[in-house]
Amino acid sequence: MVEGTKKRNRVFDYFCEEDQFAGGVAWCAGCPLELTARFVPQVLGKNMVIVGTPGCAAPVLHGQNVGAWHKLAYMASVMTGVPSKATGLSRYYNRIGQDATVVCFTGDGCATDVGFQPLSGAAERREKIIYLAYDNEGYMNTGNQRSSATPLGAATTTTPVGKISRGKQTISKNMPLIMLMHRPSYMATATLSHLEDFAKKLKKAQEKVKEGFVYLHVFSPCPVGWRINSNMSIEVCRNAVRTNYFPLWEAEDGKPRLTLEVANPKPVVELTKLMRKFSHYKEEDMANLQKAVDERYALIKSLCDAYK
Amino acid sequence: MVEGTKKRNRVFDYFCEEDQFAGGVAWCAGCPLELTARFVPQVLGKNMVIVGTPGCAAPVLHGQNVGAWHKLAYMASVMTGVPSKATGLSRYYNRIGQDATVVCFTGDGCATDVGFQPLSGAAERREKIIYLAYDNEGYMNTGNQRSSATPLGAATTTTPVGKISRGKQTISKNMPLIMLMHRPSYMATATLSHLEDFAKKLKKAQEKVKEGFVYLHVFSPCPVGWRINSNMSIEVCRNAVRTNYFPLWEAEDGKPRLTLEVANPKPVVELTKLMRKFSHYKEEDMANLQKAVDERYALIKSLCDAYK
Amino acid sequence: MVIKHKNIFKTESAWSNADEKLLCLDTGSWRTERPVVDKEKCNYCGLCALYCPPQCMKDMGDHYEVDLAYCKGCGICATECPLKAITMVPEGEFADG
Amino acid sequence: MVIKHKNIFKTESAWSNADEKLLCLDTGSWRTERPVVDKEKCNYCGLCALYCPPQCMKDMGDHYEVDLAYCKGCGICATECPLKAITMVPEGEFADG
Amino acid sequence: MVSAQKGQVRVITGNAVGAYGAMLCRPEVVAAYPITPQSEIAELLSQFKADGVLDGEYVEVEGENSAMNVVLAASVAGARTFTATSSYGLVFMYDALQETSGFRAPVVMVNANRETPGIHAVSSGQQDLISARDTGWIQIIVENDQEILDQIIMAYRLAEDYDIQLPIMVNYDGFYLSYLAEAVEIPNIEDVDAFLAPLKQQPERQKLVPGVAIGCGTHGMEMGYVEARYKHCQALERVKGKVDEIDKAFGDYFGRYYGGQIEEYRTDDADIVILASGSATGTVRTVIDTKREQGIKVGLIKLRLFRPFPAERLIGVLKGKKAIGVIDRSLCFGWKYGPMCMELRALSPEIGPAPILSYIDGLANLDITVPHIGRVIDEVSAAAQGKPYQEVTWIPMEE
Amino acid sequence: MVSAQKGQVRVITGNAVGAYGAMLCRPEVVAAYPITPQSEIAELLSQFKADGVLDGEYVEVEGENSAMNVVLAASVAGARTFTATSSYGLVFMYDALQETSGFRAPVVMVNANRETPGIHAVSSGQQDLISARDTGWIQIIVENDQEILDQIIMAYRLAEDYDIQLPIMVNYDGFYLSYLAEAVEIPNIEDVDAFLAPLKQQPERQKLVPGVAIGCGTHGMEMGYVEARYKHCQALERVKGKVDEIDKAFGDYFGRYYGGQIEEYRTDDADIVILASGSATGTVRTVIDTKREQGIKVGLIKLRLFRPFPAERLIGVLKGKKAIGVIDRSLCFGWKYGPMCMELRALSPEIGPAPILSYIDGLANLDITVPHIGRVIDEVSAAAQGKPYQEVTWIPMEE
Amino acid sequence: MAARMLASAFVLEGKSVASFPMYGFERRGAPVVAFTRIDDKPIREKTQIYNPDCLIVIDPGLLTLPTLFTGLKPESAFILNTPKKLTEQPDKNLKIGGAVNATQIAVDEIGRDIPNTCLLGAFAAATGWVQLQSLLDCLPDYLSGDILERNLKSAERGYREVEVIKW
Amino acid sequence: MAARMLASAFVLEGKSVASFPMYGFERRGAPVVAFTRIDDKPIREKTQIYNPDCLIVIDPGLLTLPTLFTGLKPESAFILNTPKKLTEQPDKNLKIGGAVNATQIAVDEIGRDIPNTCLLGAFAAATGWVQLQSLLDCLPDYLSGDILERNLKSAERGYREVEVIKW
Ligand SMILES: Cc1ncc(C[n+]2csc(CCOP(=O)(O)OP(=O)(O)O)c2C)c(N)n1
Ligand SMILES: Cc1ncc(C[n+]2csc(CCOP(=O)(O)OP(=O)(O)O)c2C)c(N)n1
Ligand code: SF4
Ligand code: SF4
Ligand code: SF4
Ligand code: SF4
Ligand code: SF4
Ligand code: SF4
Ligand SMILES: [Mg+2]
Ligand SMILES: [Mg+2]
Repeated sequence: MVEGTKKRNRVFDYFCEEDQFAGGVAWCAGCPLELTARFVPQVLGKNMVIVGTPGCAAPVLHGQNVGAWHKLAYMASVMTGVPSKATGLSRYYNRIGQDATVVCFTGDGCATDVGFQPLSGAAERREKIIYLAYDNEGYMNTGNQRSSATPLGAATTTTPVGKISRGKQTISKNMPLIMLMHRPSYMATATLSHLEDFAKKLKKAQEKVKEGFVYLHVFSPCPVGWRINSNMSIEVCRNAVRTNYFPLWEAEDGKPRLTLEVANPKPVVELTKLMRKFSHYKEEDMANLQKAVDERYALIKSLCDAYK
Repeated sequence: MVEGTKKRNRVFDYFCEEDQFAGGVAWCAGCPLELTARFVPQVLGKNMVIVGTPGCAAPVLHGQNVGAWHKLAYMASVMTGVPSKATGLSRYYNRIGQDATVVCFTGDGCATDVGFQPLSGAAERREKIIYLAYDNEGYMNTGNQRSSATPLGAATTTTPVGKISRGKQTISKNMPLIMLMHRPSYMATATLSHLEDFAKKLKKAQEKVKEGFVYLHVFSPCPVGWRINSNMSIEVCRNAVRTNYFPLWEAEDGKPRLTLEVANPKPVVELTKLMRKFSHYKEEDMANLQKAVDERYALIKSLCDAYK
Repeated sequence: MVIKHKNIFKTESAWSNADEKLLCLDTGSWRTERPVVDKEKCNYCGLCALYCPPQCMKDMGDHYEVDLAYCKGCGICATECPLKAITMVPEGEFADG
Repeated sequence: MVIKHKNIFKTESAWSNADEKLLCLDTGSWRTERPVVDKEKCNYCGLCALYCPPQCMKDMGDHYEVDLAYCKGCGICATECPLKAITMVPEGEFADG
Repeated sequence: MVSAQKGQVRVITGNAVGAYGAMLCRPEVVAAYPITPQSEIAELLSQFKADGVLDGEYVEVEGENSAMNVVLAASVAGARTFTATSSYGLVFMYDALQETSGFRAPVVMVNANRETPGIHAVSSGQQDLISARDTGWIQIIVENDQEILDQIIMAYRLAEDYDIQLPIMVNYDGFYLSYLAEAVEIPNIEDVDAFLAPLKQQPERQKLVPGVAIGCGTHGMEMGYVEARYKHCQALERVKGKVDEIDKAFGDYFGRYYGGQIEEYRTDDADIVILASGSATGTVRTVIDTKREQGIKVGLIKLRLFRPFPAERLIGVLKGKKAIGVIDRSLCFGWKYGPMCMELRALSPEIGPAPILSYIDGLANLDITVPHIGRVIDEVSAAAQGKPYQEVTWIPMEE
Repeated sequence: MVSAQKGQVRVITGNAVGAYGAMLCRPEVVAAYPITPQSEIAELLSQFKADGVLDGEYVEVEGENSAMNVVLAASVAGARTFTATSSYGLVFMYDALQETSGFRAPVVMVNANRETPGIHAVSSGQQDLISARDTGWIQIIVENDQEILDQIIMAYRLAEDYDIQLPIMVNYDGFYLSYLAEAVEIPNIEDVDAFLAPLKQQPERQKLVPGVAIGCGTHGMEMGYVEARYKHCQALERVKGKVDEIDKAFGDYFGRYYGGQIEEYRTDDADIVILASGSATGTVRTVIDTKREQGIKVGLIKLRLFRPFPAERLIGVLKGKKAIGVIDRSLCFGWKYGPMCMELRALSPEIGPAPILSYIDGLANLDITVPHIGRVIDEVSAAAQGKPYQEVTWIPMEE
Repeated sequence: MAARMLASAFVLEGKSVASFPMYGFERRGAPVVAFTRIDDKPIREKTQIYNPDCLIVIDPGLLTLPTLFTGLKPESAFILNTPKKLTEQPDKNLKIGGAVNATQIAVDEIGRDIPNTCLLGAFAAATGWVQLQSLLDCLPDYLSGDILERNLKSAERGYREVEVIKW
Repeated sequence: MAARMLASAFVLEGKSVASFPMYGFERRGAPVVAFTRIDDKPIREKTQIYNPDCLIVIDPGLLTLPTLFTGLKPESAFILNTPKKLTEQPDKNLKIGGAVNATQIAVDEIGRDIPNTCLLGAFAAATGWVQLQSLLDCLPDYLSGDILERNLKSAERGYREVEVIKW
């Protein structure tokens, strides 16, 4: 074949750095978290300093004794301290003129639950840090327990399906909109099926973080916990977007804008059928979930419309 | 004069209980917090259980040794534990069929800062508790330091006006909208100039808390810290509403609605001139604050419109 | 060990108890000005009473009067009275009254 | 006290150091299926490489090939290849290859 | 009530035992947040709840600090409560821990011991329980799965005793007992009810009741504060005797005795004694048997009660012994000795001049092995004979 | 550098002194959250920042847990840092405190002592510092305003010493020193620079630098973990000598000496010794002078260093004394004795058989008065003469 | 604050001082007591003062406090803010009395009821323990601008207008 | 889990047991080791087993681990999941060897690569230390329904198909 006829995907153009990780690391086969972790530094570059915490990212981000699984500067933290540590780093680096992109890299559990308060505080102070929450809708590293990001009715090990109870009782915390109301300098949702969209948002994040706080919410299904076939995890991301379960949008200085408007959104069952965490769902449960999804989409849509 | 010609204000009709406090308590003269504290139980009744915390409310809500300043059941808490304690109480009272209205009564500092995480958590779990935050825009009990609710440019003892710095650098955390995005069963803003509006909202809160979480955000200026003449504090509340600095709205099941739409909003200077916490303001500072107020009002307005 | 201390609390931990008389401060002494209601002007709307932070306006059936034991002299009642029926008068003027 | 332990860390607290060789797992052994790229079908779009979680697709200039040392066999590349140029083949078939 | 019926024997992990133990006591409000190595407890209790086996409220809190606040308040309102945590979780609820004991709330908590976050690690060690020694809680350490279950039941009887009214932390070595499956006899719930029934015959403790004008957590002003603290300390003193009593009552009913504050093994005629706690004590016993065969008169004190520190019983056993070895699975920062050793030394004036040797071992998932204990006994025995000895030994650093 | 120039004398509160002390050391990142009785420090530092007097970053955090995390991380990146808190704040940052020492971050913190939240109170007491004794921090307690200032300066020299690399908590009695205005000599900043200059001649500690591949807070696996903890403990051991050295260097330069780990008063020929700490020690000295006139040979040890516990120096002074009285302004839950007394007893094997009398006093804003101390000295003196004595006395409960 | 100003004045005269307030629990309403120790030697005690040499009462309402004079040393001084006269000896341990209408003077000079500096002036006059000038010299450490000027005046008037009685 | 099933089977036969896993740090990839102690008397040690009587290897890849056989007691047993045959004695302390293609059997019977129950059957057959029936009897404590049935079969096949060698 002739070289000229082949054209590589545009996403490659966003890369400014090589993969910073060891080839073999402990993330499960097919896990989008692994893709996220390897993708972000390729776009943001080597001057990243990551602040991380217990969670599925930790076994790879944390070193083990002197050994490391990656080549980025890294600070480990308890779950309660991530954005505050990032604040300390970023304030000092800025002060001494050290070029650095300080990135908090945590799961939804840390972001929405036990580490939410300092996140909200750092946003209010407009700290020059990027907070990236990868959302696998639960505490995966400790064995698939519910988090505030777990959706209505989902079965987890702490919201099990049992004789008198059927999964989580409450809707998930609407973290992206809660963060929007903090009016960060920039924020966006992203997922792994839409890599160019994700890359663009990362670049924008790196620019806007010079002015203040940036929040990125990355939908990152967990093949093991959600019981998805490992080859289908990107498809799950895609269907989350296509069903408006996870709309793609961004907001500069508090003004939200859909970055992808889905023409004919599919019913949410197109998403849920790809996994078994909803397999106990009855029709009524599905209707409830669809309603929650619709309501939430309507809300973000109306906000985007208001700012058009 | 003849009795018949005199008509008492309708607000009295909302009272179901006498004032529950001692006549002389330690709140400063003219403080709307005192009015709030005395007003709420008159509307909600004696089955209130208050969970309170250090802050200006505490010297009166907390007892001193065996002595008490009021007749309500009360539990004292560290600032980090208020809604969680309320959760424990409400779960147990509900379980044993004990009639109770569990009310968290805290300042903005506790609600938006050091006690925000458990508040967010309780909202996500839809606990059957009312969280009332009285917002005096700072840590008043410890001496007028900034909180996340302190507005842009305001002078406090930790955001002082000095040779190279002029008050708080960031806008206040938009707590009402952040809580709206938690989709509580009911939420509302209220203030002391509009007592009937406040009373109605309290009654609604008491109904809706049977379904789930309720959040009330009460604008409560601090005459001492803001340097307002003590007789003007109700007028400050009124002007906060009239300038759209503090719009009055409510939301049942996540659907916001203005309970008072101000016909011709006054410029925010009509509010700020009543106090000295903005006395260092230059014209430009005032323009910035006006902008922040306008933006924030536009946001809530457009949300209300979307749900009309 | 000779414990001379007499127990304050009946309970093991520190509980307050409002069954007894409430604690109360002499907040009347904070006042530098005193609200004086003009019965004639007053139309018994009750706004002064509603807005009074210490809720120390007494309902007299056809008008309101201040409870001087607690009134802190903030002046809100006077400011809020729609009929301007309340005047704030310096305490000095009542010195020996 | 006879300390026989040889220091692991050069620093006072526990610091990792990526200047040395990175830690690495034999994730290739996790595989039960192996992606096989059909060079002919492949149009070098790179999507398989982009989507591959361990980023173990090697750029061969005009097509991609998997690095078997790390490929976990998840099958994403095969599912995502727009040209269906990748097939997942059970490892058993390569047993002694 | 003479003795309990035989329960069901199952091979389950220490965590599962923890969940069963809690469930059998019918807690009315449970709140827990998952953390390795405790998560299984939270999960099992959720499952019990989902299946209707656990009738109490289960609150899926957003963090440990809230977990403790939930159970604290429910307890103050009158509920029987339960929670479980470990390490990072325990230290994140530190302020709430202090409040809970200050409120005199009889909360029962399981803590699966793990190293604390000073240095990040997911491994066993007792540093977390040491970190909480100043919270005013009762702290008990158990050795095996059956003891986890039995101790949880005893914990309610102790915590809710009118003369005590204090929270209890039941500790077991995380990773070891958490995941260790043993055959455990699970008593019938009716027998547990019967064992806890005496609590109902006591005066009612103060409870927060809406509509009734009382306030909990009033400001303790000067002597009010001192009084409340004094009562707290007195209650802790009373705990010691109660632990022994309840152990006796439990044993009489269920047939299993644990010795109360401390469990002694071959101490009677011992010249030297090893003080240890938790899952390592079984191995110590084995080695003691071997050493006894070699003629070394050695015994074991298994420290079950760490807070309050069982001073009197320790003195009773140790007075006149020739040498003592203390094995700590944790550190006492700022002291050379391990924490249990440091505290034991505070009893020296009463115990007498026997040399006390401090051993640090079993940190960060490392085993306290048979050879390690053999070494300890040999050295302590040499010290007893007046030979020079090393005061403090970090066993893993010398290997 | 022979000696510093005379500084400016001002009558300011202990809190203000804390703020000045910090500012003089030019911290690069400061984070603090207000709390009674510390708030004035946060306020003054904000004002210094607003006026350009303080050139560092000032982070207005949303809670104490974040305050500690901010300074911890900044310190790991290489910054000189400062924070201040008290009681409720200190216990709310407990997990972060443990991390900070585990990371070996040389953070300097002021803690204005206050009772802890067990029972709600806004009053003085040392319970908070006791609650943090297991965090792995260095803890120093000072007596008066001048010492606050001087100790903060010495704290940086100690914390950032290459052989130490540990965080330090400088404690002073809240409400007492917080609000006590005394005449304080504020040194010239250039002299402070000069005093801290030796730190620059040391090897650089490890710092987290972007673009350079290093990671802080790696998982310490098994022996890695043990090693890191061992080093931490060894560094704490080294602290003791360093504190004495730095005190000497400070005194030689600024003319004020504090005795290092402990300060002795008339102990040389003393038969009996009182051990106390903080603002109460001045009163003890006064009473000692009176009692000496009455012929009682009594001396004082002011405990300045509480973590690490200055075992060797205490033994040096106390060995052979006839009786010892320890005054604790806090409790050691689970023990009869106050915490400093309990720990001192752990040195009994070395100190010898002198009776040790424990006194609990000065809780919850209560004064430790001249008559109280007179009583203590009389009783300890009687015990020295072999008379029977009460082991533990809660002074306020007996009044 | 007044206590600190007084302390500063003594420092100017080469004394050692230590001054601190005890707050009641609630910040508002409850009386605040401040203690100041003055000595030629360094001051070691950091406790409340149980046996003062002098009592300055800013709020005349406190005169009804039963324990007000408890513990006074013999021959001590008493400075009172009052519009009235001090006629009888309120306590047998008092030797010097000083009465001044400090509230009035403060309202006149400062425009608000802040009688503190005025009372310090009265203290200097009545006791003679500190020079008025030292007091005036240290005020700029605490106040500035117009407020400073007004307080200087207020202190001076206190010094001049206090009515001193010896018992 | 397999270790616990085995322990349960011994309990049915009146033995004392204690079984626990040691996780490597990361949950995925690193080998997991589980220890089971069996005794007539109560088991006191709760440590790792340094001198086992039997080694069951589920992942044949681990055969390359240099320390695999370290500490084995003399005369001990070795059960291996392998498609191949066990010919030579891998370690001199081994007395009994059992080889079974448990992965294949599991895939056949259970449909997934979960060879654990099959290996337990093989263990029973090779060592004779526990009855097959005890094993089968305790499986319902851990599994139910269809999965249980399939595992029962798998265990039985392990028992039948294991190739036992005595060295
Ligand atoms: C204070 C504290 N509580 C609990 C834990 C235990 N823990 C470790 S990881 C984790 C779950 C994290 O969930 P998330 O942040 O969503 O990350 P994920 O594991 O899903 O990647 C938890 C609860 C902890 N490390 N610290
Ligand atoms: C953990 C903790 N940190 C700090 C404090 C000190 N503190 C007491 S009240 C208060 C301010 C409270 O502010 P807010 O909640 O707004 O109430 P306000 O005083 O304004 O009424 C603070 C910071 C505390 N009690 N606990
Ligand atoms: S458990 Fe889930 S989120 Fe975690 S690494 Fe595995 S697949 Fe990814
Ligand atoms: S300080 Fe402000 S908020 Fe607090 S009681 Fe006084 S006026 Fe009210
Ligand atoms: S507000 Fe005025 S008119 Fe109304 S009741 Fe009061 S005094 Fe009368
Ligand atoms: S002056 Fe203030 S306190 Fe007094 S009656 Fe009027 S409103 Fe009430
Ligand atoms: S995705 Fe398919 S077509 Fe594209 S590079 Fe990969 S193998 Fe070739
Ligand atoms: S199978 Fe998975 S891991 Fe292997 S190359 Fe394809 S995408 Fe990558
Ligand atoms: Mg997650
Ligand atoms: Mg406030």
